[in-house]
Amino acid sequence: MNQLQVLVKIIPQLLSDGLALGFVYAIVALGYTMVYGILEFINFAHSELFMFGAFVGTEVLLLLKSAGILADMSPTVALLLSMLVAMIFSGALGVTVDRVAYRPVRSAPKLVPFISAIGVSFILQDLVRMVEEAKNGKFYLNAPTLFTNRITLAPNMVVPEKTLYIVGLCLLMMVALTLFVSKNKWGKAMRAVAQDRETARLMGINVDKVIALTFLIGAALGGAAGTLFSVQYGSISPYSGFVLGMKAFTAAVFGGIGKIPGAMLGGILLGLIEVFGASFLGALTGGVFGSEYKDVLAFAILILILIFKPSGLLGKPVGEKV
Amino acid sequence: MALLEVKGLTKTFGGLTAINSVDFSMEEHQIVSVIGPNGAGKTTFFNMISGYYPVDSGTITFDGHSLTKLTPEKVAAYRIARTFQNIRLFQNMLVAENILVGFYMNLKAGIGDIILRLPRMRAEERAAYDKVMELLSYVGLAGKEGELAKNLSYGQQRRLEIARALAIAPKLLMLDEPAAGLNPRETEEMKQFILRLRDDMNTTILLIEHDMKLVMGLSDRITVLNYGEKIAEGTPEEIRGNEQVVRAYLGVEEADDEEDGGDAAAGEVLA
Amino acid sequence: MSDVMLALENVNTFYGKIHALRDITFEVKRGEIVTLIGSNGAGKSTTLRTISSQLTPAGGRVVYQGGVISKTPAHEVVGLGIAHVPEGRKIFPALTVEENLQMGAFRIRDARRNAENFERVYALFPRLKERYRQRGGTLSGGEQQMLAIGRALMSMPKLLLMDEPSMGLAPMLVELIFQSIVQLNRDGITILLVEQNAKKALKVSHRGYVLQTGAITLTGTGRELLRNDTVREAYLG
Amino acid sequence: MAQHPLRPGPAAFDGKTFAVKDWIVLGLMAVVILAAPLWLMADKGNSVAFIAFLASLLCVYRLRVPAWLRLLLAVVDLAVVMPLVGASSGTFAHVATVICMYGVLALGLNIVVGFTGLLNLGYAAFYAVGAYTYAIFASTQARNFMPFGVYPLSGNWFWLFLLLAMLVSGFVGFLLGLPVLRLKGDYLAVVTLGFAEIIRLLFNNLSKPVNITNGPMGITPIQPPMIFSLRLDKPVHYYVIVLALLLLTFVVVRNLQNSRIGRAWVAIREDELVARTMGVPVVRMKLLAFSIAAGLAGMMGVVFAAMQSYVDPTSFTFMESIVILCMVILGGTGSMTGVIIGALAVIVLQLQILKDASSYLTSLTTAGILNLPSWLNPAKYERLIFGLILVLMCIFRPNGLIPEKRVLQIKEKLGLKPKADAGGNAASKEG
Amino acid sequence: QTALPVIKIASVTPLSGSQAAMGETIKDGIELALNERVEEFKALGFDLQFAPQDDQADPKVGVSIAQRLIEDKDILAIVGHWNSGVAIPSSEVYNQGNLAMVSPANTAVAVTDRALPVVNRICARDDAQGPAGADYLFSLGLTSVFILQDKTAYGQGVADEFQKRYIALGGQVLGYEGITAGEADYSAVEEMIRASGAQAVYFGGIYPEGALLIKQLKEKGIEVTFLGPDGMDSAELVNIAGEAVVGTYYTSTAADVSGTEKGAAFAAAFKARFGHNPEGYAAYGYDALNVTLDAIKRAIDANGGALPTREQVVTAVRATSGYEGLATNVTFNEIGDNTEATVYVLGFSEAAYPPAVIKAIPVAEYLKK
Ligand SMILES: Nc1ncnc2c1ncn2[C@@H]1O[C@H](COP(=O)(O)OP(=O)(O)OP(=O)(O)O)[C@@H](O)[C@H]1O
Ligand SMILES: Nc1ncnc2c1ncn2[C@@H]1O[C@H](COP(=O)(O)OP(=O)(O)OP(=O)(O)O)[C@@H](O)[C@H]1O
Ligand SMILES: [Mg+2]
Ligand SMILES: [Mg+2]
Repeated sequence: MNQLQVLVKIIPQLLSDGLALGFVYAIVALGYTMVYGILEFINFAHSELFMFGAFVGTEVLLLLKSAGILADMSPTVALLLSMLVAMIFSGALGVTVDRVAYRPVRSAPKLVPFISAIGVSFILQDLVRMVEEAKNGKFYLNAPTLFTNRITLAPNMVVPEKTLYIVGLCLLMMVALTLFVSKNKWGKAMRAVAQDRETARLMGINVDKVIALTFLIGAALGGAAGTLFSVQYGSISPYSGFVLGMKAFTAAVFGGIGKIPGAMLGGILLGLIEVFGASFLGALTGGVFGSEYKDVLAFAILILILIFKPSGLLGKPVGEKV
Repeated sequence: MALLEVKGLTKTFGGLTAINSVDFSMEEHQIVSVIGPNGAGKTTFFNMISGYYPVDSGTITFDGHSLTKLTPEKVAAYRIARTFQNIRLFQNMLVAENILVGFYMNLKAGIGDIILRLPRMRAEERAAYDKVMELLSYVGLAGKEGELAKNLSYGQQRRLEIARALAIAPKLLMLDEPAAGLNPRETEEMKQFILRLRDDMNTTILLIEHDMKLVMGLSDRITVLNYGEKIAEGTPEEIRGNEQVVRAYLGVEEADDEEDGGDAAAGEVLA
Repeated sequence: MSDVMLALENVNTFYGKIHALRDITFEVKRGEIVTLIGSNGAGKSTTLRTISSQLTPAGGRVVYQGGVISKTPAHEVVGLGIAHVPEGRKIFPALTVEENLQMGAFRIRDARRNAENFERVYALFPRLKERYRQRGGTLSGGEQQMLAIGRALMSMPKLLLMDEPSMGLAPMLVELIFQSIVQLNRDGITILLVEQNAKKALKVSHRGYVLQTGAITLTGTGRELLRNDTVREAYLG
Repeated sequence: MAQHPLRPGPAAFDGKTFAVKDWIVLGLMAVVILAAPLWLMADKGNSVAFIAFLASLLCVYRLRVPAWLRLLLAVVDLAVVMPLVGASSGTFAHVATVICMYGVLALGLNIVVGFTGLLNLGYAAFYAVGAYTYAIFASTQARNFMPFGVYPLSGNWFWLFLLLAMLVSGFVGFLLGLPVLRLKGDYLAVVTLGFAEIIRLLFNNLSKPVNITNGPMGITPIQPPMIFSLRLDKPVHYYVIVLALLLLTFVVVRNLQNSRIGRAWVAIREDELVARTMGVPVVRMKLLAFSIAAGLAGMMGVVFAAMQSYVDPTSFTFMESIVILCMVILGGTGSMTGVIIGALAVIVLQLQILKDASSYLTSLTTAGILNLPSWLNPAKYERLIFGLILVLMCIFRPNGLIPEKRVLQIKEKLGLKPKADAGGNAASKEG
Repeated sequence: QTALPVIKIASVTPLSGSQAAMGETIKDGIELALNERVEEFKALGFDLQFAPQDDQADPKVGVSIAQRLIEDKDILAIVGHWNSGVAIPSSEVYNQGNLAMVSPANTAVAVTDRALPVVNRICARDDAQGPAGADYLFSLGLTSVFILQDKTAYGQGVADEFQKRYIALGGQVLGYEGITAGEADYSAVEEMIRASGAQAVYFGGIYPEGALLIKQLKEKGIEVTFLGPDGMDSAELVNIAGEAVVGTYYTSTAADVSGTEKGAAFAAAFKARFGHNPEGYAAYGYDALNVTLDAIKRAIDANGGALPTREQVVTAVRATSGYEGLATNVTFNEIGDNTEATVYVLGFSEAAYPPAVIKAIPVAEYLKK
């Protein structure tokens, strides 16, 4: 049978897998985009906030398990509970990181916060590792299984229940965030601070508070995504944030950095491109390029899109008026 | 032949017509002013000549060459220089370096000369440096060459911007509100300066300004824009008497000259 | 409470090593219009920035309504009723006209008041109303200046600091601005004005101060200064 | 401004007069400058002495004495003391070599990031291109696809490949630059990141259908440089080669910086639109910056391949680009001496100080003096400490170790006397 | 107490970064073995010391460390590395310094094929382990396979050797794809496996990705027989994959260590010292160190009880023959490969580590090509 024909059969399945991955990217990308939108700097440590959230969320689940409650609990409640705790911890960590490592360098040259963030990223990775190792003797965690059902959505499309939860929860968070930023005056204040911090102060805006709020939200979302990630894929290590962070950041740029809907679109597209690219590259190129080229494909598409739309999919070119 | 010739120039932003089929021309060695209410399209007019905005329709011809489709660097190559309404300096470069950037086109050293620092290149640099010092003292910034541009006060920055524009040895110099932020005395100095400039540098000057003293005092001709359209054109006297211009822009001249030069010691001298 | 609204006492301000203000002492009384004049680089803008707490004085203090505000963070100074129309307009370029105005009203929680303020600003500058959805950065210079003034008014200030409000405005609008300054003052706003158009400014001012290389050299009523030879020679042209 | 009789050294003293305190500082520096090299010569394996020696180089740089004297001291230290030490201590020669290599890389990246203001997160890609260019031909790898020629090429080709790889990498930089240079700010950063990943993945995957790069297995062994039949494969040999390349690079980049090209770069960084209005051909200048930087990285890639005798894609990851960027920013974006010091600081920290410290702690543990549980094993926290130092440096030296300081180079270069301020514009009277 | 002459052995493995877990367990194994023999060496008149190093899985760092090590005169041998990519350039430096290296874990053929006198390894080469896996799969009657590998030197090396043999045996390779290590979503290749209809999956790579693949394949309901190389040999495989691990296999040069008496004692001592159970590579580390120390001891003897030179140690290590170890017996051939290594096939019948040994295949036959 023709290889392509075989692959066509699995398209629905790939679609659901790609979406699940894409939504995780999207939520993490939101954290990058929010901080970028306001401070114009790449919060390199955001992937570590994600990772931290994953650890906290997983630890909560493990705690429930070892206390023997998990089995009697509705898995939805357990998931929501662990997510909530993870969001609180990650959010708090995000604010702390901002206070300790970014605020002091806010008036420094543009790239300095970026380097500071790299430093924070190293520190967080090894700190989490140290704590986990001291606690468990090893530094990676495996999440307990929460959902076991598999739901048939369509022929050839059997989706694990947890994937549905992930997609649903991610959607919910995105909608909430979009509403917050567009309807609330704090949302506008974020944009004002982004453009001109000095003048924002003259308007009576407490710039540090606005920035802290941004970190709180971004990091909390990262923490939530971490928990979902850990539940979906089953295991997490202090170093899992890095690759995912790089992808999510790419997704944020893809969509138009600083734009919240852009980050979502970028994340989802990237997830789909990766999954479809990995499956179809081999067949389409007669085996010359296989799934190991999926990232090449993703980055190539990114570069092409940026060449033709230099401010990302949803970004508007900001024409200069002199 | 006119040095700068603009025909039917039009630019719209969304629903707004910022420049509406404007015809304009000026001769060499003239000083021409463009005036008009806020938002009339004056800066937009400059921006189109300098190649910042693509032209929607119409043509721009300079010295026989079409500028209509050119990018800013190509426009600069025809020796058209400008300043900006909101000052734009290279903030973190020194005052002298700001001007040296303006010399870019005048310097001929190739990359080989530069890497090897050949005598040819050194001589050129020395000449450039002398020219910088000359320009700086010309605009009254002598001694400031080693300061960072951002540390100058507003008025000093304006003058530096003009000096930088002069560095490209412009045939046409476009000044967007050069007297904004200057006090009347300084404005008067600026007026003298611009007049001198035309003769010393042998250049042609196109000026946007809201200060009528300045405009009336030095313009050969004046063009008035309102809502993107040219509503009047002529010598200062003609413009001053143009009813439409008075209504749209100048307003009724204030009966303001009542000062009687009273006693000088009225102020309490503190220091 | 005395009738002195704002007092600077021996204020010294630095930019790094540059000593921009030297022992500045002056006061603004409640209900006054006071003008600062001085040539380029004299330190006028620096003075206003020090008052609105964008800069912290290295010596001396700024007293506002009896309280020292030299170390109060800038965003809280606004809450005390001081609004600053900054030099160079400082519009938020990517926000619309309306959003820029909303930012000015950031600390006003009363929605009805806010609506009134919008009306007042729009009445003062109808152009802003026409353009309320345009992005601030694409406005013309003069339109931006209107927006900057309107934005400051949105915070319902008791003390308004204006840094060259007439800069870049067409002659008719300049007239309008000075008329509005008088009007605002009649409505109860105390105004500290920095202007290059010294003649017009001093004419509407109760008092004025002359600043020279960071120090105050002359003071008097608006009328007195207008007649002062030094002032006429140096600033009135 | 009161002029000091001695040359005003960069940022050494800000005071206007030479006070007693300054004489003391000068004295201390002199002692360090003289003592440290002697100490290191006497005890060639002592790593404290090595660090003191590096510190003495900094003192030389900061010393407020005539330029020729500083130059002389630096030449003696770098070209006499260091090779002598390196000949007996490969470790120090190796560390010094790595410092110089990253010095060149940092100088290159600084052209793009520091001068021109374009964020490049994929600099390691060009380094990789250079490394593979040499590796493929100086090993048996080329036999897989080259129809002619005898491979491996001998180490005598090394010298030609320095140039060749520079051209190849420069050209790759140029190609990348063509479409993407109209991107603004961080969009460019992401494209360069993506491009570097593509390059790395290609090197990792191009073992099929034709085996060009040998994929993840990497290429080995690679010929070391040779002069006639003399193999230059000792650490000290590499040190001398790389030191020469660093000096050469420094002079070339400095000359570029002090020219219309260098000024155009900075103008683009400051305000691109205005630069164009001044007639600066922005696209050409950006491409030039990109290509020169890429070329320098390519050249270093050749040295790297020869020195390691092994290249594989894991040496050219995103992290590698980031580390070079750290050097540039920590050293002082835009400042040439700064970025070299940045390279020195990062490398000495990573390869020398952290390693020494953790071996010391480990030896305490094994000797039973210190009892650390496994999760506190010091070797595990080198990265953590490195991260901590990054953050602290950012906070306490936000402008870098040696911040960019714009001085009127043109005046210095022309040997013009600083003009005495005619007292016209008062600004220098201190209060 | 007069100072005894020092003999230092260094371990070089990644202790930080994402591969630290593997590096750590090897280091622990080495450390344990070394500690057991400190007294023995003291009796011989030497102060035996341990110098663990972190190569961060980075070739550059590896070379720098190598440079440091060859200059520390007390170091007589090193045990390491984890990544072949680090071992190869580093060993060039050891060779310059005549420093013997015994590798517990580098399987790439190029490690010993360069025939450096200092380089030895106790584990099996890719071209032994891969073919052994192929032989076994084929013997199960599984004639179609889908090959995955993680695009590292290790994964690709062993997967390619597997493929060669499998095709030679007449098996059908229905797909060959690379995955990215460090990611968590492998659904695309899993769906391809489903679509290909292969009976078995061979994964060239290590357990973090392997375990996820096993788990996700099961969750997706894709029924295939899973086989991997010794990179899968870790208790974590079971922790991550859970019940899904039942029915999967891996090949390894180490048998179930805890089965033997010696092994049980090792496991207990390990647990007591480090607080957690040893994993496959810990035993390799343990054996590698003992091979090294035995050789040094012989060198001391040959040297009349005095401190041997590095050259003597290099010769002595290479002469190792008939060593009987915990995980493997060791006899080095002329290029430093272990001719006595055995490849075991292990299979999970329940979700518990270690799995049972199903078959033992001596590597000797693969080594003579
Ligand atoms: N990029 C743009 N997008 C939308 N509208 C624009 C843009 N640029 C200019 N405009 C509008 O076009 C009109 C003309 O602007 P322009 O800056 O040319 O005015 P101007 O005559 O220079 O006024 P001023 O004297 O106040 O500087 C203004 O109403 C302005 O808001
Ligand atoms: N950010 C700054 N950094 C360093 N020096 C500055 C800075 N801003 C202003 N200065 C210096 O401080 C002095 C006072 O500047 P200021 O802006 O207050 O002058 P001004 O009176 O407002 O002048 P203008 O009429 O030109 O606006 C000037 O000499 C100026 O060079
Ligand atoms: Mg204008
Ligand atoms: Mg000012």
